[in-house]
Order: sequence, then structure tokens, then C-alpha cells
Amino acid sequence: ACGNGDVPDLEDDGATGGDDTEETAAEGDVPEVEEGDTSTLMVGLTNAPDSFNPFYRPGVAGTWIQRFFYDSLLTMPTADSFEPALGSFETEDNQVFTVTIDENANWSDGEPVTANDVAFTLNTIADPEVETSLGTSVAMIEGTNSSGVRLEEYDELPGVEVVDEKTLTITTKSPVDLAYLSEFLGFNVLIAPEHVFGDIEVADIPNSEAATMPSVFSGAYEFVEYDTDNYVHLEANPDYYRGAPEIETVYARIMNGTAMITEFQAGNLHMAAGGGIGMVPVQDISLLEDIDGLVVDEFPSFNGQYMIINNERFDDPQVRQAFAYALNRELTVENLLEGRGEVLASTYSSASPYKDEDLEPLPYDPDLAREMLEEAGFDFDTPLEFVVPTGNAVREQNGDLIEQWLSEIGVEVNQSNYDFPTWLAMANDLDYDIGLMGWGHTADPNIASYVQTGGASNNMGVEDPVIDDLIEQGMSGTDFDERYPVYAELQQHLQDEMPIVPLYSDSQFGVRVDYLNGGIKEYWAGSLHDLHEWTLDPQD
Amino acid sequence: MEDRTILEVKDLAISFQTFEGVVKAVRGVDFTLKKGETLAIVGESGSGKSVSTKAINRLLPKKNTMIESGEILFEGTDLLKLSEKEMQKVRGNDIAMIFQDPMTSLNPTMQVGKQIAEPIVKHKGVSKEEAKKQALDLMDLVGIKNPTENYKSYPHQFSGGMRQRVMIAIALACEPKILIADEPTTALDVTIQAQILGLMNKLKKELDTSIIFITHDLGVVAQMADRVAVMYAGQIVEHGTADEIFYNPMHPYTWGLLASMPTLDVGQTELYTIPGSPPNLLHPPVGDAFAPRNEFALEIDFHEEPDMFKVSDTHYAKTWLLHPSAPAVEPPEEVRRRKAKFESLYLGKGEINEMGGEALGSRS
Amino acid sequence: MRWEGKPLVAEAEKKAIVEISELKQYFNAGKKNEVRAVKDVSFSIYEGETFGLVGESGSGKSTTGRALIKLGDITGGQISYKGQDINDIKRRKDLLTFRKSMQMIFQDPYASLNPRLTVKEIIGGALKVHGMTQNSKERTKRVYELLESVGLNRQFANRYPSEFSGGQCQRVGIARALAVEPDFIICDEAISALDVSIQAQVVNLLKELKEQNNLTYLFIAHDLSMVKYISDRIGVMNSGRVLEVCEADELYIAPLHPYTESLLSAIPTPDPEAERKRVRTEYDPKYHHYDDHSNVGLHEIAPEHFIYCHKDEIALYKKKREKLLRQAKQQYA
Amino acid sequence: MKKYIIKRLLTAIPVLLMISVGAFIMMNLAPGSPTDLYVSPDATPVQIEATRRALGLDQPYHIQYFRWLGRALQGDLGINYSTRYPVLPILISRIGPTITLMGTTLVFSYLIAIPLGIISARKNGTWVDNLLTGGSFVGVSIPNFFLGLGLIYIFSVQLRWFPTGGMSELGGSGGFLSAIHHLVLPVIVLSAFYIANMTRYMRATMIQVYGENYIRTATAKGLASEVILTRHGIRNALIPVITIIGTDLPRLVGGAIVTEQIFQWPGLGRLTIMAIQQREYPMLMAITVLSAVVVLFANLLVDIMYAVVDPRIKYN
Amino acid sequence: MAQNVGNKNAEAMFHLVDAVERVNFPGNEAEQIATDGDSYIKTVAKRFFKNKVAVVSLVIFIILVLTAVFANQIAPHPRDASVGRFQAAPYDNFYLGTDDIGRDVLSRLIHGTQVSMIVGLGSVMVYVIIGTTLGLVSGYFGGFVDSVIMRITEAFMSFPFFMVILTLVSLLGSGLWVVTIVLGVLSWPPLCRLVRGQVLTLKKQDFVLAAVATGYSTPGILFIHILPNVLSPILVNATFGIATAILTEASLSFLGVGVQRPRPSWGNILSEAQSLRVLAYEPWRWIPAGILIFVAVLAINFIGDGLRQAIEGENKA
Ligand SMILES: Nc1ncnc2c1ncn2[C@@H]1O[C@H](COP(=O)(O)OP(=O)(O)OP(=O)(O)O)[C@@H](O)[C@H]1O
Ligand SMILES: Nc1ncnc2c1ncn2[C@@H]1O[C@H](COP(=O)(O)OP(=O)(O)OP(=O)(O)O)[C@@H](O)[C@H]1O
Ligand SMILES: [Mg+2]
Ligand SMILES: [Mg+2]
Ligand code: NI
Repeated sequence: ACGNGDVPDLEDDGATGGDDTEETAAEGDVPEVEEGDTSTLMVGLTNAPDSFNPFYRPGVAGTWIQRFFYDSLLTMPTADSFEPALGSFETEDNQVFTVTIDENANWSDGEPVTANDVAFTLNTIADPEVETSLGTSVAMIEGTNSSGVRLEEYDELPGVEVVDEKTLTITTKSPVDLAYLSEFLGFNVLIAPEHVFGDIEVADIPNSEAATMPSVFSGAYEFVEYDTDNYVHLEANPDYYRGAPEIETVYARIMNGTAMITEFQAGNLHMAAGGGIGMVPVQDISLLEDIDGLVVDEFPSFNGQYMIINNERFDDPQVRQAFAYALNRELTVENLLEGRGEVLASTYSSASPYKDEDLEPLPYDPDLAREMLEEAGFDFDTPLEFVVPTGNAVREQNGDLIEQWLSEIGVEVNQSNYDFPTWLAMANDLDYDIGLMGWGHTADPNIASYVQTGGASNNMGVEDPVIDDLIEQGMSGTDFDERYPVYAELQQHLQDEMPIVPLYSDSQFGVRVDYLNGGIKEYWAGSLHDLHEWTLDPQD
Repeated sequence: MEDRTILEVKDLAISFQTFEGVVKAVRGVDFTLKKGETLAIVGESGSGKSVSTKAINRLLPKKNTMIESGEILFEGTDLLKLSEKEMQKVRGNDIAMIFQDPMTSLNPTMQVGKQIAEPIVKHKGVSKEEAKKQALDLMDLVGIKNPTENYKSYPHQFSGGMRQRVMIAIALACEPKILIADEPTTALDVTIQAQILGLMNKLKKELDTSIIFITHDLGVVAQMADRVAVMYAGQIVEHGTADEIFYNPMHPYTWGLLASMPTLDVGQTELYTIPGSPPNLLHPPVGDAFAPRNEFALEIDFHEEPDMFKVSDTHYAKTWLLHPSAPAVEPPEEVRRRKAKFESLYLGKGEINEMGGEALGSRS
Repeated sequence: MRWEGKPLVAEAEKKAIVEISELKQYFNAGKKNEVRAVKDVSFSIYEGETFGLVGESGSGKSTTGRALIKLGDITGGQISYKGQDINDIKRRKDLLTFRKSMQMIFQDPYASLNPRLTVKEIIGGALKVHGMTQNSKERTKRVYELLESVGLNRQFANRYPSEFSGGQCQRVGIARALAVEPDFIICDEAISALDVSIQAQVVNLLKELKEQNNLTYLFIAHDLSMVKYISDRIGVMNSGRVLEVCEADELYIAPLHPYTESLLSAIPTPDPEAERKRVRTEYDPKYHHYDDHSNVGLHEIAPEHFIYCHKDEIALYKKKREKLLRQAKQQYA
Repeated sequence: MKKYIIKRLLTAIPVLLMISVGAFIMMNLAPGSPTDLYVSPDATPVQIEATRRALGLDQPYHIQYFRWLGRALQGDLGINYSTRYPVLPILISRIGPTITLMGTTLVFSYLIAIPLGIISARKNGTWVDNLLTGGSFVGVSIPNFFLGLGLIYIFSVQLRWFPTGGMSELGGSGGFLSAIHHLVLPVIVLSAFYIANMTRYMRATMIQVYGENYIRTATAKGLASEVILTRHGIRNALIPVITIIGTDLPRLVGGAIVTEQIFQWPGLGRLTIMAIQQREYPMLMAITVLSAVVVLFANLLVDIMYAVVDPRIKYN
Repeated sequence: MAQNVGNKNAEAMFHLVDAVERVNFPGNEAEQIATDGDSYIKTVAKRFFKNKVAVVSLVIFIILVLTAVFANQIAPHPRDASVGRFQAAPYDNFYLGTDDIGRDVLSRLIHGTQVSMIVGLGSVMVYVIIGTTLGLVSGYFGGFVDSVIMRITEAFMSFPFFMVILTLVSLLGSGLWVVTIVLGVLSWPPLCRLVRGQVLTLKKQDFVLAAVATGYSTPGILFIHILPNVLSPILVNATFGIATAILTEASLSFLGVGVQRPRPSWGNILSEAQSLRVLAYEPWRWIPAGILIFVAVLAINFIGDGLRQAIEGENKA
């Protein structure tokens, strides 16, 4: 349920090789911007967008850029609020949802945005033939399996019915929280133009020109050009249904963290894309804070870093808990992150409304850890295979610290480093003892794919009926008050069983010049909700 | 007799700095060269023949060469004192050289004709066309067929003998007063050698050039030389006219050289040998460098370098055997045979220093 | 004086140790850069004699020598050694026997000794390969003996070739050849690179060793005076062919082939008087360009005197020989 | 000559095939699949299969290879796995910057190094020579990333004379001047090695040439030393130097990986790193083959240059 | 002897010297030799040790090797342990400060020496073995074998070297041994060509022909007679190879695909300077590493050049 949305996914760093030291950045023939020019916005990205295909958005950077030119039904100004964009949702029974499309919404070629476009988009995502990364966004709709693939017996999703040009209904398999549907379907799914994609074989969509060089848009901006690994050029959509954007041109420029700092110093950037895709490493944030005229906001993030444990090999919760006691997570946050982050007690950071504020992380207690291990009959002689994915400097450094802490309680580890795909392949095969992994979570608290038995990202071999049960309960809750206690219990249970050791969540930052009205919000993924209203107005 | 001396080398001593130490390659060499005569320098490999002659044209590497002492007077001026610029006017113009290795002595990437014309342009200051014309004439002169066609050839298209002709043409380009030929035929076959030697003799007669001819082949010396200097271990140990050296040698090393060569005459039983091998010039021996190999060594040879004894006006030898106190010795058979010939050639004419001949021949 | 044509080895004992017939050796055969190094070489070498092979550079002397010692495969013709066709020597054991019996001494004294091995290793290696000594002590002893037999001090055994003079190196090379106690030694320009004063030392040594060990030599050189001095019989080569074969003394008195004549006339002698009088003859290579090759080959003009010529020319050469012999007799009389 | 060139081009074909097979095998040796990068963690096997199919990764290796080969021969080098952009235009857009960088570097280096090498050889043994020789040892020994960082530290961070990286500047004024401004540091970093290397080589060949007999002949002719140098020395020294140029030429495309990384130069080097990190195998294949083509082409060029400079060499 | 100088007429001196008497005179052994009587290796060593720069470089190299071997004893702090303040400038006995997680930079540098030495020496060993063997075989046998090996060499040399290493190392999973072996396996072609070229000339030399004529077997000729004669160029090549390997490893580590963390290598220490903060404000963390790489490579290059000069006998007057 997570990791595919607009939430900064830390893994994306590893996946695209995109951390500060290895990131891909380049300046090329970006037109020059005169000082005081208010018509062009320069945005710094550290990750290259990988896809402009509305159905297939494996990377966060691609999704983020797509939001400039494809709108979703809803926007999400904060983690727990939604506003209508292309459409609005209504429900009475939390199972049948009526979607009303904005009267004025139209495509940049003049065609209106219709209910058919929405139905087409949802149907395409659910098509078994299609390449998509959005399965979880439609998995609640009637007629799909748990991965969001349309069941064989149907040609079209029975849960999606077009009522008229601007109205359709969506029926879920069982009642769900409106917030859940709003985030996953309303916010995560970008509506694609049927009149552009409809004629293309679904299997061919990803390689088609329509997907790689989009030309029809519903968003505030129009895609002009992507110079690979260099920049994305966007121009204002004058007919945008929510009002033509103030800033005419946007360049999203791809560069590494160091370049980002120097470009800010040189006054060549107006903002950083933030999240996991446009930020300098936490340790370098202070350099940005020193730059005059730059505003640096710090927000908690949904990201979490974890030490994952091979639960098949370490089936004793006492052993796993001992690992948690052995790690000085406080030190990591205080020293490595320079306090710009928090120690996680479970998978929920303070960004999430579902975080159980009363649950304290287990303290650092190496003696206790050692005792617990001895008591559990832990085999101190066999070194642990400890795998650290490359690509995130802080995580790698933390890996070195973990190695040291474990060896202090007498547990020897063999650390090895692999690039992310290799590590993922190993993790999938449970070919490790312990390892590091980062997850980016959604505002919705569902963590099924990570810890539920058989979950797609359950690379730990966790099979805990209690967890499975709690997750089911949480999913079926239809509002916050109903769901909160379930997740609080889950958090407690995770701490007791410790199938993974939560480490830390590092803050995310909004960096912009002080004359930019707009920019990154506390809920990062929704930052672009008011994009068309952003302005640049230098005081001088 | 008018003084026809054109070149005078006085007390030349040259050393080289090497990894192993200082090599004393030339240790006090004196000789003179007259107009129109051919002086042959013979001697063992490494005896300093090339070094002494390269010094004349100042062609020794500057990096590690040390001229310890000496003067090289060319028409009265000391070449060693000239500036590099002045020296360039002498080289190729007054003093030209031919080297041993015709295969590598020509620039592989330049047409042979141009290589011949080059010194003409430089020294005669004529136009390129004129130089080319003269070069073509030279090519004809040295016996290169089809000069116009071969003008444009590159050295690799020529055989060794042809290349050596090109070298001679280059050397003769400016009608030099002195031609130094350093083993010009060693790399060639006897038949080609004969052609080249013949050519040189012919040109010498036509142009009245003085030639310093270096070789270790005594046969070639006999064919070419008016006068001969024998070098051993960086010194000239004997010099005289060709007949004096071949028929009345005084130095035991010269004896050895002459005696150890088989002749085409029939009926030789065993070759005379000089035992041992030449000294290491890193540590030249005390006294006479030849003494350790000398069958006729005197005790004094091991202590003191011999003086240059005069045998005749034209004939000198650096051996204690010519000292009045030295005992008489009997040279090898081959040498005695030669001396006999000398007597038949000259004795009657009274041109010989009686003393030398007597002193040496008396014991037999 | 033996110039009358009296055979050196008595007729009865004349037993060929090497017989070469119509040897051909082409390099890069069939390619553009084909070199016909040896086109037609035939001669025999008798046991106990020294056979000299002269000729200008590139005439194929070394190639013939190398073919003889089986350093490569020959293109055509036949070489037999002690009655056996060396082409048939295939098995390693036979090859070793052959190698033990025939040795070679090379031109460049330094290049023919491995600069990275000591003299003891160089000479001892040969002994070891042929299993001629049982242990290293015995081997060392034998190396010392060999060194002394070529006139070198036994202290030299542990030195490297670079520490020797050319003449000494050549002696080491000879000692290596002698180590395996061969019957036949090919000396390919064995003295050409040496100074005159050293040449004599080596030549005397070769002669002495030959007598002591009952050796047969093939002596390749371009220095005619030395060849004549050391050889019993001489073959003259030119561009891949043997043009004349005869006894050493006779060759100088009665050179029949025009090429031999010109070669002889070109050799300078260390005698100014003689040089002044010398007349040189030029050789016109047309002499061995025959349109009809059927009757061209080595023909025996007189006993032990062969000329490469057309059958029709035999009479001519016979006459020429007689004339030259007559003149010589008068001169020496 | 024409025949020779054609023959050489023909013999290049098997080498290129060998290289493409080698590169292909190398890439498929790696653990993990490129699709791991592009499918989201919770994609179903069906969806993963769809992606694999779309990328052609579902086929057996040999089919994949021949399919690649067939398309490559028609000028289609495949698509980028992630963006699905065709590889060729991206590759072409990156060649320009790299050639700009490396071309400037090489020209600049040779212009400096060849005279330096000659001076060093002529002054063999003097302090000038020692200085130049020592300098060139420093040049070949200094790691370019260290030099690069050092220069950035001094000239960009402390003195702010030059930008820290990139190829052109936003907010700057002149296109050409800006390009030069951006070129200075990376060119210096890259040149350090090339200058040093070429100086050393030029010095060595010059010394060698000066030891040749024909130089002695030229001196004995009485030619002035400048004439000897230009007419007899340099031309002959250039022959071996061509070899070095031949090994340098291929670096026009692949020589600046590290430097491009440090200075964020949008060239082939950075593209390579990215392709490796992101497992863009079609891109990697294309870069490998392109580099190999350049190497082979450079070799051919070198051989032709030999024939031009050296009359002894004739190809028939 | 002195009393005789200038007394040339001392009659006593003018007598012939017989063999017995001769022995007493200087410079007169029975056989006087022409050269200076040193073995090849001794000569080379002698020349080498006359080259001051090379000797100083050798001393530096030996110090580095010893540092690598005794890193544990020399380093003031453990290699991977976070023992100090985080990101601190030099203080107390942290002479070069600490890194992001409080490890002693100096100790890590000292341990980094191991990586450079292992990669340098190890990869050279690998490629020397491959290159020498193939070169010997190719050069000696010629013909078909030769052309096959030469084609392979050509293909290897047509690969963009650094790119392939980068690709292979990142695909095979980085690590000290992977880097060492990949470097070794890819670096042999130039050496192979060098050896082949040498063999081609050597096999025509008389001493090899002499060995054939003596009856040596083919391996005997290759290993007893030819190999020792190519050792010097191989040695020189290998020395430069060490320098190149150290540089390449450092570059790889710099790009993040070299040796595995937490093992320090000079290259990955230096790579931290890609962060602007480290580059601009914490020079003690990267400049020493850079200088070490530089000094090590420079020293090895000087050794290589010294060896080359000593072997070729280039005059250093
Ligand atoms: N450039 C040099 N550096 C060092 N030593 C040198 C140099 N040139 C000559 N020598 C040494 O000087 C000595 C005399 O050499 P030279 O070339 O004059 O001998 P040569 O009589 O010409 O011998 P050859 O007959 O072999 O030509 C030799 O020992 C030689 O090694
Ligand atoms: N391996 C080879 N490949 C090609 N050509 C060869 C080879 N060996 C010899 N030749 C050529 O064969 C011809 C005869 O050479 P060979 O060495 O037999 O002559 P030679 O009479 O010994 O001459 P020299 O007196 O110079 O030693 C020469 O033209 C030579 O270039
Ligand atoms: Mg000489
Ligand atoms: Mg020969
Ligand atoms: Ni005394």
C-alpha cells in the first residue's frame, strides 16, 4: 500500500543511485535567467525523473514532475485533508463513492475532462496487460484482486460506472475509510486523457510517444521537453481550469547535492524539490541555512530507516528485541543527523497522525541486550551477514555504527554493501541475516505490504497472525477514530515482537528563496496543490 | 718542403662520465694530417679511434663528454675553442664525415636527394634549384644510377652500398678539405667494399682532399693509406708511412696485428696470437697499457709509460723496446718476413733509419 | 704445398658425414614477401675435414647452416647426416641424439650466450639436457674441465657473459658446443665479430680442438683469408646457390667461377705493395642466369672441384683450370 | 591504401562483435535484474512480467542479443529502461560536451606538451630538464579527482573565480565566454595527465631520435641546431608519438569519467556512470560499442598517419 | 715504484719479463677482462642505488608497505570504531580529526594503506601471470595461436578500460578482492604485447637458437632461456602497473564502487570531499588522503623509472 505514491521514498535514492555523492546532475543548455526575472522558476532536483507515463510511475521524481502537468481528482494540502481538483468524492456507505468532475476541467487541447477519462484511467491501471506501478491505488475497487489487477472474469471493472459526462461511481469491495480512498485513488492516481491513450494497446503504452513525451495536459503546466538527466522544461497552461499559473516557465534541473548548494549560493535556483528527490544531505543543511535570502523549513517526514531482520533465521522475538537495545539510535539522530530527525519507535513518524505518542522507543542498553541474547541462547560464534545498500551516505554511516554497536555486545557481523537492485534481490530471497532498508510511508497508516504475511515488500519473512489480523482490522476501519486504536495496538505489538528494528526518520526540508511565494509544504507530497498560485516577487 | 699540414691534433685527452665511472677513452693523442694525404687509423675496437676523430668535428655528446686536454688545430685555429655557430661553418664545409653504418646514418623520412642538397644550401648559399642540380651531379659522381629518379627515393629503398654512396655524396657536397671516414665499409660486403674504396681513392685524387680513414682492417689500410697511426687503449702507439708500418713495424702490438692475420699465401701452420684482451679504460693500467699482453714486455713497461721514440722522420713508435738500453728481441716470423720485404724495397734507396732496423733485427 | 690437387684426406677414407643435395629454403613461401634464401645448394662434408662456406651477405650461408642443424623445416631437397635423412628425425629421443652429435657456434659472441645465465649454467645446461652427468658436483667438475680446455680460468664459471670480452665469450660458446661431445660443429661466422688480435686466438683454439676431439667443421664466414686458412675445402655461395666447391688451396690458385674470381680480387690484403698492383674483376651476375635450367647444376670439373654451370661450359672451365694451374706453377717455381 | 582501409574495416567487424558479446555477457552476469529498479516494490509477478516483456527481457539471452544486434545494425540502439527514451539521441547529445571537453584538453595538452618535451630533451640533464621531468612525474601521479577537488576548493569555494561544475551558467551573460569559464578547471585537471604523459613521451623519443645516427650525420653536415630539430628531429620523433595520440584519441569519448563526475559535466562519462548505476543496459551496450568503434577507428587512423609520416610504411 | 719515475734509463728495468715475474705486476692477471666484472643484477642494483630520487622513493614505498603490514600496531585508534567526537577538527590524539561517525581519520588513512598495497601488488601479480604466459606463448609459437591471442588482446584493448572496470566492479559487487582481480584480469593486454614483442626478438637470437640446437625442450627454452630475459621489462611494467592500479582503485572508491565499507581506502576517504561541507570546511579529512595517494603513486613511478634507467643503462651523469 505504500511506496508507490508521491511520498518521498528513500529507496528511490538507492534505486536511482541518487544520493549526494553519486547523483546525477548536469546543467546544460538551460536558457539563462536574468536576475529579478519573475517569469521563470528554477527548481533543483537531485533525482532524475524516470517516467512521464501517468500509469507507470515507479520513481518519485517522475511522479512529482507529472503533477505539474497531470492533475489528480483530489489534492492533499496536508496529511489529513483533501481538496477537490479535477473532481470531488462523496459517499454515504463508504462503499459506493460518487465522483463529480469539475465543470471547467479540460485538456490542454480543448477537450473536456470527463468521467470517461477517469474510468479509462482506472481500467487501464487494473488491466492485467499494462505496466503499472499503481496497482495498490485501485486494489480496493470491486473487480480487482488484492494487487489491483482486474479479475479474469471481467473485461471492465464492475466497480467503475460512468453515470454521465462529468459523473461516475466507484464501488469498493468492502467499506473503506474515505481518507484512504481519497489518498490512494483520489490523490495518487493522475487522470490520463482517454482520447490520447485510448487507441494505444495497453502493453505498448509505456514505450509510446504519448507516455514518454506527453502533449495533452490537465495540469497547471505543459510539458515541453526533457533533456535527459539535465532538466525538464515546463510552460504554463494558459487554459488551466483552476486559473492560469502566475509563473510562466518552470525548469526542473537535475544536479547533485553539492551543486545544489553552490547553485543556491549563486542565486541560480529558487527552490529545491525537497523530499527524497531534491535535497542536500542533512549534514549539509546548515550550509544552506547560512545563505542569505534563503528560507529553510524543517518538517517531519514519512520516511523511516529500518534494520530489517531475517525473521526466518531469528524467530525468537527476544533476540530481535536485543538487537534493538543494542543500537544507540539516539546517538544516530543527535550526531549523524545533527538532531534533524527523530528516533522511531515503530513505523510511524511524527508526521503521521496515527503515531502513538505514548510509545517510547526502546532505550540503548547494551548490557541488557547482551543478557537477553545470552538468555536466548544466541550463537555468538557465527558472524551475522549484514547487508547495507549503497546510495545513502547517512544510512551507510549508520551501518558502520551498527556494526560497531553489535560487536560491542559480542555479536560479530560481516558487513557487505550492494547497490540497491542487488540488495533487493538478496532481500527477496531472504539471503541475509540483518540489513538496512528505508521505507517511505503514506499518510494512510496501512503497512500491509511490509509486515503482512506475504506482503510485497515483506523481505523479512514476517509471518505473524496478530499483525495480519490488526492490519485487516485497520483496513476495514472507515474513519480515523475507528482506526487509530487498531494502529496503536499494532505499534505496541511491533515493538514487542520487533520483526524489524525501526531506526530513525530524518526530517525533510523546504528550501526556497524568500521571494518565492509557494514551495514545499509540511506534507511534501501535496506541495504542488497550489502550484498555479505560486509567484516570484523579488523585493528589490 | 712546404708546410702542407692542414690539421694538427695535440695531446688530446677525452673522458666519458658513465654509470660505472669515468672512461678514459682517449689518453693523449697527437697526430697531423697533410693536404691530400690519407691517414689511416687502425686499432682494436674501443681503442678510441672514433672518439678522437669525432672530437675533431665536435660530434661527441655534450652531456657526458669531458675534453681533458688538447688542441685541435685546423688551419691554425683551435676547433675546440670555436663557438657552436662557428663550428657549424666548419662541419660539412671544411671537414666532412662518413660513418660506419650506412643503414642508419641517413634520415629515413627525407628524400636522399634532399639530404645531399642540404649542406650545399647551407654552406654554399645557393638557391634550392642550384643545390638540387649540384646534388644530382654528386649522385652521378658517386655512381648512383638514374640520379633524377633516385633523387626522390627514400633511404630504405637503397641497398647498403648505395646508401654509403649517398653518404659519400653528402660528405663531398661542399668539397671539404678533410674527409673523415669512420669505418665506411665495415658493414659492407667485400665486393661492395672494393667499389666504395675505389670510389674514395678516385675522388680523393680528383679533389685533393685529405682523408682520415678509420678501420681495423689492415687490408683496407694497405689499400688506402699514405700514412698509418696505430691506436691501442686510447693512445697512438705507432705511426708512420704505410710502408713503414707494414714492412718495418716497431711496436709489438703492430707486430701482433700483422702476424695474427692469415694471408692468402699458402702454407701457414699456426697463427701468431696476442694473448689476453684489451684493458678496461675505466682503470687504465699503469705504465704501458699493452704490457700485460706483450710477449716482449720489459719490466719498465709495467711501471712507466714509454716515450714516443723516433724511428725515422716519418716513423715513431711508443715502446721501450726502442730505448737504447732495451734488449734485442725477435719479432714473429710474419713480421720478419715483412721486414725482409722492406729491406728489398727501401734499403737500397737509403731511406731508412739504420739504427731501428739493426737494433731489432740483430738477434736472429 | 698441396695446390696440385692432392686430396687432403686419403681417397679411401673419404666418408661423407653430411650430404646436402638440392637444398631449398624459402621463407614466407607463397606470400608477397617470399624470400628464396636458399635455391639450390648441394655439397658434402667429409668426416674430419673443415669445410668452409663463403659468399656475400644474404647469399644463404647461415640459412644453409641452420637447415643443417634442423632449426626449422626445409622447403625442398635433402640433407642427410651420417647417412640418415634429418627430415626423418621426429621422435624426441632421436632428436636428442642428433642434437648431441651436431653443435653450432654463432657469430655474435654476446648474443649467443644467454645474458641471464652464468657460464656454469650455460655449459651445465647442455650437459644436463643430455644427461651427461649424474649430479651437480660432477657437472661442475665437467664445466671446469671444459672451461680449461678452451683456455679459460675455472673461476669464470660463476660469471655472467656480460663480464667477459668478446673473445672469452666465444670461448664459452665453444665450450658449450663441446660439452655434449659432438662430432660435427657448425661455426657460423664464429670469428667475424672479433678483433683481429682475438680472431687468431679463437681460430687457433678451434684448430687445436678439432685435432684433439676428432671433429668435423662447417666453417661459415665471409672473410676469405681466414676461411682459406682454416678450411680443407671451400664452397662459394651466391644468392642461394653454391657456385664452386673445391679444395682450399686450389680455390685461390685456380678460381674458376667468375664470381669466385671477383670475390678473391676484392679482398684487400695487408700489403701495400700488393694493393698497389691489384687488379679487380667485376662479377656480372648474368653468369648464373641460364635460360634453360635442365643441364645446369654442380659439375665436377676436376676431382673434388665442382662448378655450378651448364653442361656445355664444363670444357671451358677445364681449360681455364689448367691454364691457371700452369701459371701458378710458374710463379712458385 | 584504399584496399588496406577496407580490409582493416572488415577485420574490425569480428572484434566489434566480440566486444558486443563480451559486453552483453558482462551485463547479464550481474546479480539482480534491471526490472527490480523500475517496478515498484509491491508490483505483482504479472506486472513485473509485463515490464519484462515491454523491455524484451523475457526472451532467452541469445535471442535478446540477436534482437539487439539486428536493431543496432539498423541504427536502433534500444531504449532507456526507465524513461523509455531511445538511447541514440541521448548518446548523441552527450557526445558533444565530452568532445568539447576532451578535445579542448587534448589540443591544449599537445600544444603545451610537445614543445615542453622537446625542450626537456634538448636540455637533457640540465635543471630545466629535471624540472620538466619532475613536473611530468607529478602530473601522471596526481589523482585527477584529488586535483579536481583541490582546484574546486581553491578556485571555486575559496576564491570563487570559477564555477564548481556544469557546462554553462544560468544567469550568466555570454554563451561562449561562459563555456570557457566552465571549461577552465576540468580542462586543467584533465590536462595535467595528458601534458605530463606527452611531455615524457616526447622527451624520450626526442632523446632517442637525437641518439640516432642520422642526427649525427645532420650535425656533421654543419646544419644549425634548429634546422636539425625541425627538419630531422621532429618528423622522426612524431612517428612514435602518433602511437600515444592513438591511445589518447579514444579517450575523446571515454576518458573523462571521473572528471565529468566531479565537475558535473553533462558528457558521456557521467552518462556511463548513470547507466551503470541505473542498469541501463541498452545504454551501456551502446556506450561500450561506441567506445570500441572509436578505439578501432583511432587505431586505423594511427596506422594511416604512420604511412603519411613515415615513407618506409606502405600498405598494399 | 716511485723512485723509478723520471729515471728512465735505469738499466735494471730493461729486461724482458717472464711469466713468473709478470704475476707480480698490477693489472696483470692471466686473463684480464674487459668489463667491470659485476653480474647483471648487481650492475642494475648499483645503478639504481645511484639514483637518489629512486632510492628515496623506494624508502617511501617500503615505509608504506610496512605501514600496511603493521597498520594495527601503528594506528593510534581502531580502524572502524567510533571513538571520538563526530566530525571533529583535529584535537587531542586525533591528529587528523574524526569523520562523520567519530572514527579517527589518521587511523583510517593508515589502514587505507593496506587497500592500496593489496590492490596494487595483487592486481599486478594477477596480470603479470596472465600477460607473461600469454605473451610467451603467443610470441614463441606464433602462427595460429599467436593470431588468436592477438585478436583477444586487441578486443580487450578496444574496451574502454576504466569504463569496463567500473561496470564490472559495480555489477559483480564491489570489494577489495573483486577490485583486485578485475583490475588484474583486465590489465594484462599491454604486458602481453610487450612480452610477445620481446619474445619475438629473443627467439631469433642466437642464444635461443643455441638452446634449441642443444636440445632443450620447448618449456625449457621458454622458462630457462627466454623468461629470464623478459623479466626486466616485466618488472618495469609491473612497477608502473602498481602505480596505475593504486590510482584506479582510488578512482573506483572515489566513485563509490571500490572497496567495501567500512574498510577505509584512500579513495573512499577522499570521496567524502564530494560533500561541499567536507570539501570546504573540513580539509583535514580529505587533503591527507589525496596527498598519500599522490605520494605513493609518485614514489612508485619514480621507482619504476629508476629501474628502467638502471636496466637500460640510461646515463644519469
Ligand atoms: N658517448 C660515450 N659515452 C661513454 N663512453 C663512450 C662514449 N663514446 C665512446 N665511449 C667509450 O670510449 C672508448 C673508445 O670508443 P671508440 O668508439 O673511440 O672506439 P673505436 O676505436 O672507434 O672502436 P670501434 O672499432 O669498435 O669503433 C670505448 O671504451 C667506448 O666505450
Ligand atoms: N626467418 C627469415 N625470414 C625471412 N627471410 C629470411 C629469414 N632468414 C633469412 N632470411 C633471408 O634469407 C636470405 C639469406 O640469409 P642468410 O642469413 O642465410 O644469409 P648469409 O649468407 O648468412 O648472410 P650474412 O653473411 O649476412 O650472414 C637473406 O636475404 C635474409 O634476409
Ligand atoms: Mg669506432
Ligand atoms: Mg649469416
Ligand atoms: Ni714500482
